Amino acid sequence: MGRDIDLSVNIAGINLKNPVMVASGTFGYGEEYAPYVNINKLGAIIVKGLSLTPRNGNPPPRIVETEAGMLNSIGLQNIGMDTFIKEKLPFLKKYDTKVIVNFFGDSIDEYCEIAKMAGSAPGIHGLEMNISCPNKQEGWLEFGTNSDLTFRVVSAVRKNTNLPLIVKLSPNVTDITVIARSAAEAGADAISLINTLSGMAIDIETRRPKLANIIGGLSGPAIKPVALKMVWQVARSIKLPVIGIGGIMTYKDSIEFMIAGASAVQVGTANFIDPAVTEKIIDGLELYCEQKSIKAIKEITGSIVT
Amino acid sequence: MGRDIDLSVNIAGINLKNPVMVASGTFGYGEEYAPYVNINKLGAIIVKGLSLTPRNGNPPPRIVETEAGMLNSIGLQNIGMDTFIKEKLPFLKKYDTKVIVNFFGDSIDEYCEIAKMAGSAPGIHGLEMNISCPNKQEGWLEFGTNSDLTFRVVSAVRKNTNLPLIVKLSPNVTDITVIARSAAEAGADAISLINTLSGMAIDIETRRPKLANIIGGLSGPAIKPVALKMVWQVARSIKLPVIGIGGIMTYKDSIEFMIAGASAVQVGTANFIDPAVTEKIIDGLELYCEQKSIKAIKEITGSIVT
Amino acid sequence: MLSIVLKNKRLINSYYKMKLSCEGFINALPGQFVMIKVSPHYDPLLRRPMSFHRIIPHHPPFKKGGRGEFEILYQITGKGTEIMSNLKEGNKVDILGPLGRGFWFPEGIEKAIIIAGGIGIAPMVALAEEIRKRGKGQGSRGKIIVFIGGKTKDDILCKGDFEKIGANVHIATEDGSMGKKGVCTELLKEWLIAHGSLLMAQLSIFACGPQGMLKAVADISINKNISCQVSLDKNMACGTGACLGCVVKVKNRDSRLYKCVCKDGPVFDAGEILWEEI
Amino acid sequence: MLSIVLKNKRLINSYYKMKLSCEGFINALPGQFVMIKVSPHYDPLLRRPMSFHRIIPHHPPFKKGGRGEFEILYQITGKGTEIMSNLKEGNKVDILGPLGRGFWFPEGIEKAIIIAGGIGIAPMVALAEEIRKRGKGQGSRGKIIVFIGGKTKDDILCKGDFEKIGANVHIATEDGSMGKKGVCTELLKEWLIAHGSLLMAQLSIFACGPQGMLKAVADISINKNISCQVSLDKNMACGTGACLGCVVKVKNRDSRLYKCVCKDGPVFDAGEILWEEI
Ligand SMILES: Cc1cc2nc3c(=O)[nH]c(=O)nc-3n(C[C@H](O)[C@H](O)[C@H](O)COP(=O)(O)OP(=O)(O)OC[C@H]3O[C@@H](n4cnc5c(N)ncnc54)[C@H](O)[C@@H]3O)c2cc1C
Ligand SMILES: Cc1cc2nc3c(=O)[nH]c(=O)nc-3n(C[C@H](O)[C@H](O)[C@H](O)COP(=O)(O)OP(=O)(O)OC[C@H]3O[C@@H](n4cnc5c(N)ncnc54)[C@H](O)[C@@H]3O)c2cc1C
Ligand SMILES: Cc1cc2nc3c(=O)[nH]c(=O)nc-3n(C[C@H](O)[C@H](O)[C@H](O)COP(=O)(O)O)c2cc1C
Ligand SMILES: Cc1cc2nc3c(=O)[nH]c(=O)nc-3n(C[C@H](O)[C@H](O)[C@H](O)COP(=O)(O)O)c2cc1C
Ligand code: FES
Ligand code: FES
Repeated sequence: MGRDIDLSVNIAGINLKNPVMVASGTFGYGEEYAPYVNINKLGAIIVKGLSLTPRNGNPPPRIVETEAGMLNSIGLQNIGMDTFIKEKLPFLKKYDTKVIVNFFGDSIDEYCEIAKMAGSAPGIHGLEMNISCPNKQEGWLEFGTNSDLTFRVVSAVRKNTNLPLIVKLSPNVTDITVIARSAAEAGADAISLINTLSGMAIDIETRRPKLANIIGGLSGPAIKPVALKMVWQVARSIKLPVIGIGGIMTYKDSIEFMIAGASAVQVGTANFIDPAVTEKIIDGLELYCEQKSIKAIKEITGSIVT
Repeated sequence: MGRDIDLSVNIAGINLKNPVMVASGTFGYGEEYAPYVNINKLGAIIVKGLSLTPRNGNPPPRIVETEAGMLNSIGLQNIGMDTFIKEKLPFLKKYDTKVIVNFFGDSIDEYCEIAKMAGSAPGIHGLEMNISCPNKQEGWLEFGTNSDLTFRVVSAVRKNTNLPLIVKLSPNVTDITVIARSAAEAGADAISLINTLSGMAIDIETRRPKLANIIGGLSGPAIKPVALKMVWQVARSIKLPVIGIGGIMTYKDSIEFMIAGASAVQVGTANFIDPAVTEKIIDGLELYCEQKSIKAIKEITGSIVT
Repeated sequence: MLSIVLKNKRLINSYYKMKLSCEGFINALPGQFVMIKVSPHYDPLLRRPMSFHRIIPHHPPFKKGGRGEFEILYQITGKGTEIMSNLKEGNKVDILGPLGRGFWFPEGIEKAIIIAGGIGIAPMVALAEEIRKRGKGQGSRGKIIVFIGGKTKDDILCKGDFEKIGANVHIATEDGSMGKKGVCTELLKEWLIAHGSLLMAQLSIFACGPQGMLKAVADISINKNISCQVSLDKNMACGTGACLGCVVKVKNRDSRLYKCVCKDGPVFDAGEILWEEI
Repeated sequence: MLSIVLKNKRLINSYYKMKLSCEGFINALPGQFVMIKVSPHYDPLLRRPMSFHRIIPHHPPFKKGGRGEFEILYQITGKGTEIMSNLKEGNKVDILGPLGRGFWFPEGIEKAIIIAGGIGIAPMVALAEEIRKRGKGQGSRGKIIVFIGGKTKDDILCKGDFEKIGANVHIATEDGSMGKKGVCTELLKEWLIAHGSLLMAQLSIFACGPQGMLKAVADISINKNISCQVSLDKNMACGTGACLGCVVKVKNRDSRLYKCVCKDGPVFDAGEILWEEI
């Protein structure tokens, strides 16, 4: 198959061999899926969201299937930056793929602290800030639902790292372009979107929420139209590269996102259904380019005809 | 089947024989589905959104199927209030069900004008304001995405009608409870939610949006978790009755919404898949009550156990 | 309405024919259609529109109430039709219909011209059978001329069905593997030239197929002033006129800009459609 | 991995047994499971976890590479299992596995006690066969005691399978329609009292079934200090430890509050689980 098709993309200064990454929280720390997918083939791995210290996450039940989607309320369970660097990063370094650390904090300080730690750990190629987390210090308002808070937390992190900095946006906002612009002005190198939509499910026998946490995040094919629309909007309104996420199951979905304006994509829930899905997507992208006589995949970014 | 189960609910002063209505835009003006469903059995019919004068709507293609959902960009095509009252209302009056007029305008004046017309047309039992429409006079900002605009348009309509007034909310906002509270303070009698989520789809062969209007509204089972969560949030934060809408396909879905806090529900996209779905839902509600020894369906509203 | 699959077989390549039975009589006209829910789950969510390919209205009742039977002819083009192709005899499918406005039969017609491209042939067998049944004047007994077009010979379906009822069949394929090389609208043009002595008012054209083809047929008919009906194809959600999703722009006669393909059509007078904006 | 349905038949009521074949050998242990994608569409979206009911590891290769065969035993409880029940011989299904940590076999065991409620019986046949194969000391040759519980006699499955390998089978049904009236954990208690002279360290309990039952078994085993393994059931998304969706609270030994049922289990030492908060 077409050796001369250039699948590489550069996002925020990170050179990816292809635009297909695995989304945070859906691929563990890489190890879990190593038996099922050729990790060397991936554009990048975004690891499960890390905080400064380990977190237990929410009580179970934590997942519910919904129509063409799923709700999760994992609650950001993670092993903490320290343990990640000591125990997981060495494994990931063995592979020829980029490692991007997804992280979050309760406070601006915590965000900055993690960014600093990442900067001094060789083998981390970039950072993805998850700003869909409540700000403990200022009334639990989610960073990512407020443009001022977004600006402040992103600028603060920017001052504390030279690593490529991706900011991942929450879709649960009135106008996502406003938040994207704040992140851009604050010094982000790229924007990724979307995180999960807020959702809920109820057991009509017990009248209890199906998730112990009551509310969870909706992901999977169900949310694809919403994600695609937001990617299109953001890509039109800022100059930074945009990474498309949300319900991508096939190479066709990936291409929709790229045409809408994404420079790269992340595959989340689809990994659960088919651990080798990313390999298939990468092959599909190549085939698409071949069939359409596209020399470099980056040409299709933003090529929507309206 | 259990004659002694009381399915009736009172919403905003309208007595419904049961809590199941058909959602605006998914049941035409009633005639279209008359051959397929027993209209006398319905709690209420919400007619296709009406404006002061007829509208042509958006160019086709106007609908796209998505995973467990569909996008539409009908663009509020309608025959206008006048023609509705003259040509469609007489037909609806023949049935023993409540008729609720869903309406919208480009300006606050247009909203008020329609409300006045509805007040003087016998056979209209209530109004549902669709505030997911851009305000032509003030920068095309959607009424329903701004709490101030919401307050202004709802108060203005309130001054122009004595009919029960339901305000239908857009889900495309950061905090739907803020908008709900504005509508409540402005004098709404009930709140219905959700309208469609903004979404998009792209044809990867032509690189064109699949909808001529580029963006459309996502409905169907895909959005149910999002709708349910918003209904729960709003029902907790205001005292008015709440009408749950979004992805309801079965009586079980309806019960989820009622447990979450809805006093009644509207069935939309499901009508397309099964025109008799509302009858089945009503029978299902009765059966559920019977099995759980619930005497009156209204008892389950807000009975969520957390 | 629950309907039972009586037969479902592949004809060639991605083309299939399914025979269905349902309680009560199917009182359908050629050009009308059903909406099929191919699976009880929500992916795919919407019903799929399928034309009546053959209508067998009065089958001897074997249970109380009797039953109707009909056939559909379909092509696998996506997940819905893929699922349909896996249905087996005895499986139940949920159908809604008959829906829409079918073909009509102008008075005083001597010759009926049927022209179809690809899977557009599906409703035309029912149509030809109905014309044959109605007889002279109402669709022209004995004088059915059929033009079928397709990419290659495997896309030419139902030739035998038309011949069986005595129609005169002309074929065009893009690769020339069957009939004339080219498109069937060219055949139609040539035929009309060759039969220039006919009174155009005694002809009636019935067309179904891809939009480009329909537009070409409409052009020809409007030019020559021949009555012409086209069956349009639009994505549908409800099939009943409720959602306003399937509209087509019409020449603004009665102040309505759009009509619904599902309810006002799918069959339209070719002169009514605003072809420039389709 | 694409797997072929060799057999799929209803046993009784909503209980079915399916035999599957897949390329390559299945190197699975009892208690492990596969995740099945029951349809290629997105409703239902997630794979469904199913235990190995019987493992037939070394089937004579008929194609290059050879193939493994295994059986699953399942109950229709929703749309996924409903779709599974409609699969026919020759259909292909996508499986992921073997997954998880299965049962293990403590040294020095004289008698293996298997206890299962309802569909919890599914992995126990593979387990009993493995114990039988391993022989004395490693699960106790000749000394398998099985307790099966169910609502009614139709919920008692696999009795014959256990008897065939010489196990001693005790049955309890809630309505008394088969065996003793009551729950199988009561039978276990009575048996332990009757066999009070046995060395508890030479017994090993293997349990699978509803959470309430597992908790009761865990109580008994902890009380009497008998080694006890339980197979847990949690909703799963990935089945591989990646999503952290299927967690269960464990007694805080190594500072981890939660473990994954899919990867650290589904089989756990009963003493490890924080039963109060399950
Ligand atoms: C009135 C009418 C009659 C028809 N009769 C026939 C027939 O007899 N035989 C036949 O093979 N086909 C017929 N079609 C086309 C047929 O409905 C589509 O091919 C079919 O819906 C495709 O479904 P899919 O899931 O396989 O494809 P997908 O592409 O997966 O479908 C995705 C969505 O697009 C819609 N869609 C896709 N293609 C079409 C299309 N061409 N027309 C309408 N909706 C489409 C589907 O309904 C669905 O909502 C007819 C269409 C109409 C409007
Ligand atoms: C490790 C393991 C092994 C299992 N082995 C078997 C077996 O051998 N035979 C058998 O009949 N069942 C087994 N189960 C339970 C089986 O997975 C569920 O009954 C099945 O997933 C239900 O799917 P459904 O679509 O029919 O039900 P639905 O209720 O429609 O499923 C909806 C969602 O809930 C999940 N779900 C529902 N019930 C369960 C459950 N009890 N456990 C886990 N997830 C559930 C489904 O996976 C799905 O995501 C096992 C479960 C686990 C965790
Ligand atoms: C189980 C699960 C865990 C997730 N954990 C994280 C996380 O730790 N950090 C984060 O930024 N996003 C997290 N996400 C969101 C995904 O990275 C992704 O944005 C979202 O699922 C939408 O993509 P998808 O539809 O392809 O899954 C998680 C998603 C799932 C399903
Ligand atoms: C084709 C279509 C047309 C609609 N038209 C209107 C409308 O005119 N006014 C309105 O308030 N909502 C309209 N809606 C939104 C529905 O009333 C409903 O809020 C939404 O579809 C979510 O419910 P559902 O998932 O049950 O369809 C429309 C929805 C669809 C699918
Ligand atoms: S498909 Fe709904 S109006 Fe035609
Ligand atoms: S199912 Fe994903 S971690 Fe267990």
